[in-house]
Amino acid sequence: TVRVGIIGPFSGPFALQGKNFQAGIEAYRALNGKSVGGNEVEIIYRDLPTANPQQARAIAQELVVKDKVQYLGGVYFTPDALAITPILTQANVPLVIFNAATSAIMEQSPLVVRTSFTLWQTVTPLGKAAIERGIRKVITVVSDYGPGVDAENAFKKAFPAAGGTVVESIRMPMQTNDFSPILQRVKDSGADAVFAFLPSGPPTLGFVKAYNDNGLKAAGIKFLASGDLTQESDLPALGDGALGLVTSYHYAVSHDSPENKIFVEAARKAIGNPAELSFPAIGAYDGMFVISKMIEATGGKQDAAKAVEAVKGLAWISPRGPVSIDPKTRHVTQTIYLREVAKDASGQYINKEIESFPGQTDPGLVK
Amino acid sequence: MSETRPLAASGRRWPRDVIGLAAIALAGGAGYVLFPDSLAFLTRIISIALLVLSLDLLIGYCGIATLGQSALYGAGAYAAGIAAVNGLTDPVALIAVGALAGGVAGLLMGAVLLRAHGLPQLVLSIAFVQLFHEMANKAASITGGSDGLYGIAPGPLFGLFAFDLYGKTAFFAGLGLLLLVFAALSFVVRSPFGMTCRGIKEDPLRIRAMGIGVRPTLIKMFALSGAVAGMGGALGAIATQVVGLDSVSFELSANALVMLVLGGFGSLYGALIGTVIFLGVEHEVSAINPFHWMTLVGVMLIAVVLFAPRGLYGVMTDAVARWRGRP
Amino acid sequence: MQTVLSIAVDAFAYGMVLFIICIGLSVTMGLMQVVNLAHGGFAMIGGYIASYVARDMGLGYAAAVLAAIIGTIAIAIPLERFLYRRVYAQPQLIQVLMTIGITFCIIGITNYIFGPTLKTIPLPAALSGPVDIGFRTIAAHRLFVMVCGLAVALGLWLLIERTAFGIRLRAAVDNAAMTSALGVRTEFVYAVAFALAMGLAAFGGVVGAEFLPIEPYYALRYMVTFLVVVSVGGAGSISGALAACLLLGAVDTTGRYLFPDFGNFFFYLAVIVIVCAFPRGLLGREQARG
Amino acid sequence: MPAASLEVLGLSAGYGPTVILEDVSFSVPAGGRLSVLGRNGMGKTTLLMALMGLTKRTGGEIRVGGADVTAMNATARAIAGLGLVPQAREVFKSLTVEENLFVGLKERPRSAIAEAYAMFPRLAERRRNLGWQLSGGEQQMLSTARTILGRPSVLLLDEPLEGLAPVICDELMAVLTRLADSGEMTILFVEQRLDSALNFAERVVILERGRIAWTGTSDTLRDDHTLIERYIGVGALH
Amino acid sequence: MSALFRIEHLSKQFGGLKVTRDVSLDLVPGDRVALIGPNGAGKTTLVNLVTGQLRPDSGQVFFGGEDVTRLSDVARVRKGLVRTFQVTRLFSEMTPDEHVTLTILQRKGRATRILERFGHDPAIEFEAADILSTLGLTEVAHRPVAEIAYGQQRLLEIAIALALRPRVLLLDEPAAGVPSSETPRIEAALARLSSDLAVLLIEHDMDLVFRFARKVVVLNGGEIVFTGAPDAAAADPRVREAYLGSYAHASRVA
Ligand SMILES: Nc1ncnc2c1ncn2[C@@H]1O[C@H](COP(=O)(O)OP(=O)(O)OP(=O)(O)O)[C@@H](O)[C@H]1O
Ligand SMILES: Nc1ncnc2c1ncn2[C@@H]1O[C@H](COP(=O)(O)OP(=O)(O)OP(=O)(O)O)[C@@H](O)[C@H]1O
Ligand SMILES: [Mg+2]
Ligand SMILES: [Mg+2]
Repeated sequence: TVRVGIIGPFSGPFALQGKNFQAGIEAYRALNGKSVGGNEVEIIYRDLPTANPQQARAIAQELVVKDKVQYLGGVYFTPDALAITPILTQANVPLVIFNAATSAIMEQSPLVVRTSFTLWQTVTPLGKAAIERGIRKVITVVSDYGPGVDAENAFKKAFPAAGGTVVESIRMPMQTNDFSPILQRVKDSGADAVFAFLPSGPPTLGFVKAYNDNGLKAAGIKFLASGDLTQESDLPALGDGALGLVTSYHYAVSHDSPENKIFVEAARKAIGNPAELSFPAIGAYDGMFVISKMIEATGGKQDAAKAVEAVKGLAWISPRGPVSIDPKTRHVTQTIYLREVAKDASGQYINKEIESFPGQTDPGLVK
Repeated sequence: MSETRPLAASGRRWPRDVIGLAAIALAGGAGYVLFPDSLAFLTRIISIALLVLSLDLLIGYCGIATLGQSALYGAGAYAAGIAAVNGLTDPVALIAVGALAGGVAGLLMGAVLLRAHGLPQLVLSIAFVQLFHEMANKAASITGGSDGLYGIAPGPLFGLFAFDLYGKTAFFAGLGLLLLVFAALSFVVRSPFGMTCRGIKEDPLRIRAMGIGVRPTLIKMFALSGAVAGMGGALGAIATQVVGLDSVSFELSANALVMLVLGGFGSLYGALIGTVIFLGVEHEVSAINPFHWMTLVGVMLIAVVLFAPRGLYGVMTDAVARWRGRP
Repeated sequence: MQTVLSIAVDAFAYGMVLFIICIGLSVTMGLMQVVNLAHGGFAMIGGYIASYVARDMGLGYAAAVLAAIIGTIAIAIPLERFLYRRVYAQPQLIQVLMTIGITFCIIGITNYIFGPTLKTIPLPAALSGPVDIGFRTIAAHRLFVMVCGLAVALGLWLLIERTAFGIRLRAAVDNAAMTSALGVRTEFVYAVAFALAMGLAAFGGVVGAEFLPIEPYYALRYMVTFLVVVSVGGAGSISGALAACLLLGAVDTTGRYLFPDFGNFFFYLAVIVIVCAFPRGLLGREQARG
Repeated sequence: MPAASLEVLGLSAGYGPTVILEDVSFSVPAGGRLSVLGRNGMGKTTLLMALMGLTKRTGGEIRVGGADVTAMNATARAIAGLGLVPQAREVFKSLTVEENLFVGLKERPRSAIAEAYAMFPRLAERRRNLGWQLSGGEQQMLSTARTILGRPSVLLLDEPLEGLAPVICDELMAVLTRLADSGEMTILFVEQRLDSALNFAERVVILERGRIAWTGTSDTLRDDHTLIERYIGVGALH
Repeated sequence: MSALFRIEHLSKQFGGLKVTRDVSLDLVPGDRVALIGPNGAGKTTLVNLVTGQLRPDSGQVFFGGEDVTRLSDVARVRKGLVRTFQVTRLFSEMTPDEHVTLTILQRKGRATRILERFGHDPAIEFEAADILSTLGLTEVAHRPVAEIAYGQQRLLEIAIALALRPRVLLLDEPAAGVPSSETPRIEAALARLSSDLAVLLIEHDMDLVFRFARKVVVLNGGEIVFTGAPDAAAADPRVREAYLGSYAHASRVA
């Protein structure tokens, strides 16, 4: 048997995302079987509720030394990934990242592969798309932490490059409960649109509410964001207030393709409550695919370098669309979609894809 | 909390101290033998234990309400981390840097916290740690912000033992540090200074009427506590090679408090026991059921309050006393 | 001028939300001297009940609020009887330990039963949507919260300061043994006060759900905010809590409007300045003499 | 409530594992006055606390007006007619004088508070002040008045004269004598000042290391100097 | 002899209540003064003002010729201005021996040393034992204060004050709660105090007052209404009416 250690937030404030990791993995195993090339694959889940590099290090070390895993996967937060990378070479174990989205992680170890996205990657196409929609002046509002800063920087590079101006940039503290003053300021700034990034979860609700309540929507100020803000599991709570929000992202649960139908059905079964399915599941699903390919290539033997080598350049049709592993950066190259929140035929809120930007690599690494 | 035994029972205490230290060393050794594959975890316990000990100095010995102790831990961690990134690689020097930074942060925190008592003081401590957190987040160019400070590569300990995957070096370095600190603190809490602090805890006005200045004494304790916490943080930074914002967070402070109360405050052993039990249980239970372990930890905390209100160390001493009392 | 007015309105609204969510904690922590860190947990339970009643059962908002209050109290009473009662006289740190334990359990159980997604409480038409108040628009719901906050503040103040129950409660907190020796049924007084506090928690959780959305981690996520606000107000003082909420709400809102990048710096600096200036909390009273 | 008799049979009590009081028995008839004497630390306070239900009883029986109150907690005993003025005063520090008195009222109407002010006019002047602000003697007055307001049928007083000015002592003793004589209260009086204790009560109980060492009339004790020297100390009486 | 200690025009009010009104007083070495007055007259407040627990609204306090009005309470204690508390303030978990030892350490400037063992200095041990035996506390010297009777705690308050070797000693009802049979112990302890020490005693136990004091100061409503010899105080009709009442001993003295 080959053991795979999965580290993710299975409890605590990000339990939903961890649950999606699990759903993605279980969906993969339900559809493709629990063994690869005659090697049974065993998954060991370990909980890491919040960003905590010390704990991440301890868990990773234990998985490697005690549980003898040949592969590490998962990891929701960047610092946790950074705490794990230093041990990979000596442990002879590859790390397949299902989420942690800072570009720089890939540079820390040659044994890291990533199947999720970076904010540079998802946000960059939004610059051009905004111009195409007649938007000239934008104010950016992001949560003040790593991913937020990445999103801001990506937009500030892409939008002017396409011919627009960023009139103002606001970074708001992570623990902001009342967004009314911030959106009032956005309104006062005179921009045509606001570009926003908030981590998925409870605060997005208040933000979108304040967007409506402070009359920005009525005043015709457009709302652009990275797809984190409208993850599918938050949409029912956001309700009608979210209709018409424009986001760019690598995956929508409603993506229309036969591969995705199969995936969504399996993943929904795995997660239990269909409303909880969201983007981390796809990173996990494709991550499992990559790990399977690695196991296949090494015949179940522990050889991290060979395993990583085997997936460089690997291309396949994922439920999110065509993807490949960039041989140079080991980060996933994929299509980024422009979406708008809408209601589908059955009255469910979805991210409706309206435009696609294929073959996006991570611009964050070629800065 | 009151133990009916006089505090500094006169007579010679050092045999007890030696036994205590030996017990800790033995427990450390047992940890090494029994869980050779979890050394990184054991090192984390030691690092946090230093934080909890430092918290005990303030809460258990001086009655200072604080939920901001991780500001001191984080100061040590970041100072050591930044020094390491900038080329200081000797682990012993890094620990010293951590202690120094923690001590300075402790002085600062003391200056702020001693302006109030009780609940308002608790709030000051929260505000203090939150400000530290914000600063670490804002100063991303030197601290790495929310992505964490990485690229810490400590050199070999004493130039001989390199830090490795198995975490052996880090573990033994940590254990040695813990023993040193523990020995020093056992001495300190029974010095006149320690006695004065206990007096302050109970009635500062009385201490003043005895002619002893309360503020200077407490500030001293803050610096000491900061140094201990800072060493814990530095140890964590060296062992993990990454420093995250979590090391200056309210959550870490609150967890440390829970561990301390769990073990029993006002006793150095209580601090250690609380840390080991809490982290150990959390680690084991969350490995068994990564999805719903929180409820079990919650139940454990409630059970401790109901059945061992003086903390686990209190239960142990009671049991020993009863056993001794039996003819 | 417009800006100032606009900020003032936001500040007042946010202050009232803080007040309505925290006031129950001010009762337990300030008056009963129980550091009830599980306060958020009870507010959250109220939110879940309301969400269930309003969304899944389709009953009205008023029914949801009522059900939330009654349901939360029903859950709280056995907890008071078997858990809280044991720690009333214990040191505060022991109370911290137990109530954190309770919080963990509440989080774990709700996560298990309801799952980790956000739950909403649909508002009636009269409360949803923006209202134009001349110089800007504001959510109707915010106006509702302001009114609720003022009503609760007044009612509670009268109860605590002016009624026999209030006096007996304060006496019991001051010195339980002596109070019972004077013939007051302290256990009963405590139970009623606790139920009251939990009812307020539930009410705050429901009414404030538009700001602090209901999800399992609610119980811990806002703990710091609650603790800070209540303590800045001063132990057990209703008017102190109100003042603290309004003041901190104003600082927070102004900071976020004018210097959003440094919003939290202002908030916590203000907390430090206020506490240093009023070491017993805004309206806390001196408690000892030489 | 009119005065009730108090009977104590073989009472033992203590703190935690330590037993302080052992096998204490005595009785006071309704409207009677009994002084409890004894050196420091002999268990007088412990006795009163045990009667009130505030220290752990380890054995024995307590009857008030013939009814067994042994199984009751402090609240129930207070309702059954016991009232204690504790040695440490125990005023509610965060309540005003008036609120302190209110708590002692039991079910009586609020207007009854005036009785307390009549007893100690000083309290009326301080009615809006908080408990902690009061001077030592004022706290003593408040504590005594608060308990008396509840009209206990058996009043337990633990050194109520401590810290009071001599004039006030006189007045308080007069009030207490009147209450007992009019049959309103049975009074158990613990006092360090031998002359006050003897002048007040007709009978005396002396405690020695938690046991009753002597009991008899005040007059007997007053005249028996060897007894006084043995149990209370030299120079106790002038 | 020049005044060791002098209060000039001290005033203090709480809210609208004037608790101390223009009080002036001085003490010379060897003075034995009793401060008496009805409950709430402002005696304890005066002590608090003098020792620095409270700040006066106006007026000054001089000690050894130096104006100490702005000094902190701690600094005043170190200069030798020492008080006891009307309500005992002790550390319930510590033993009497530890209380006294700590106090002596402070006097020697060693109370906050980290690199020293507590209670390992024979000289200090000896001195502590001596003070405790003076007050009859030897038997309970090694029991936590929580377990000793209230009267003994009162005595320990005095023991602590003595361990500070005061130059001016302010005793706030030291005998309250101490049985009359034990007051001789307090008197004996006071009698042993060196004669260049000034003592101000607040007491409601008139026997003790009249045996101890060589001068009586009567405070009423925050004002000094009488200063003079004990006999004269006992005979003064105003003092009798406002304070002494039917006090039997007074008539005997008078
Ligand atoms: N909380 C306690 N724990 C243990 N022992 C105690 C406690 N309180 C009192 N004692 C002990 O009980 C004994 C009796 O104390 P008590 O207070 O009843 O004496 P007392 O006669 O009232 O003395 P006093 O005249 O000083 O008031 C003393 O020896 C004392 O040490
Ligand atoms: N902080 C305060 N606020 C309001 N009033 C106060 C305060 N402190 C003292 N008082 C009042 O001042 C008066 C004097 O108090 P003080 O304690 O000095 O009296 P005292 O002479 O020591 O009386 P006793 O003999 O009863 O101890 C009292 O009436 C008291 O209520
Ligand atoms: Mg007594
Ligand atoms: Mg006084």
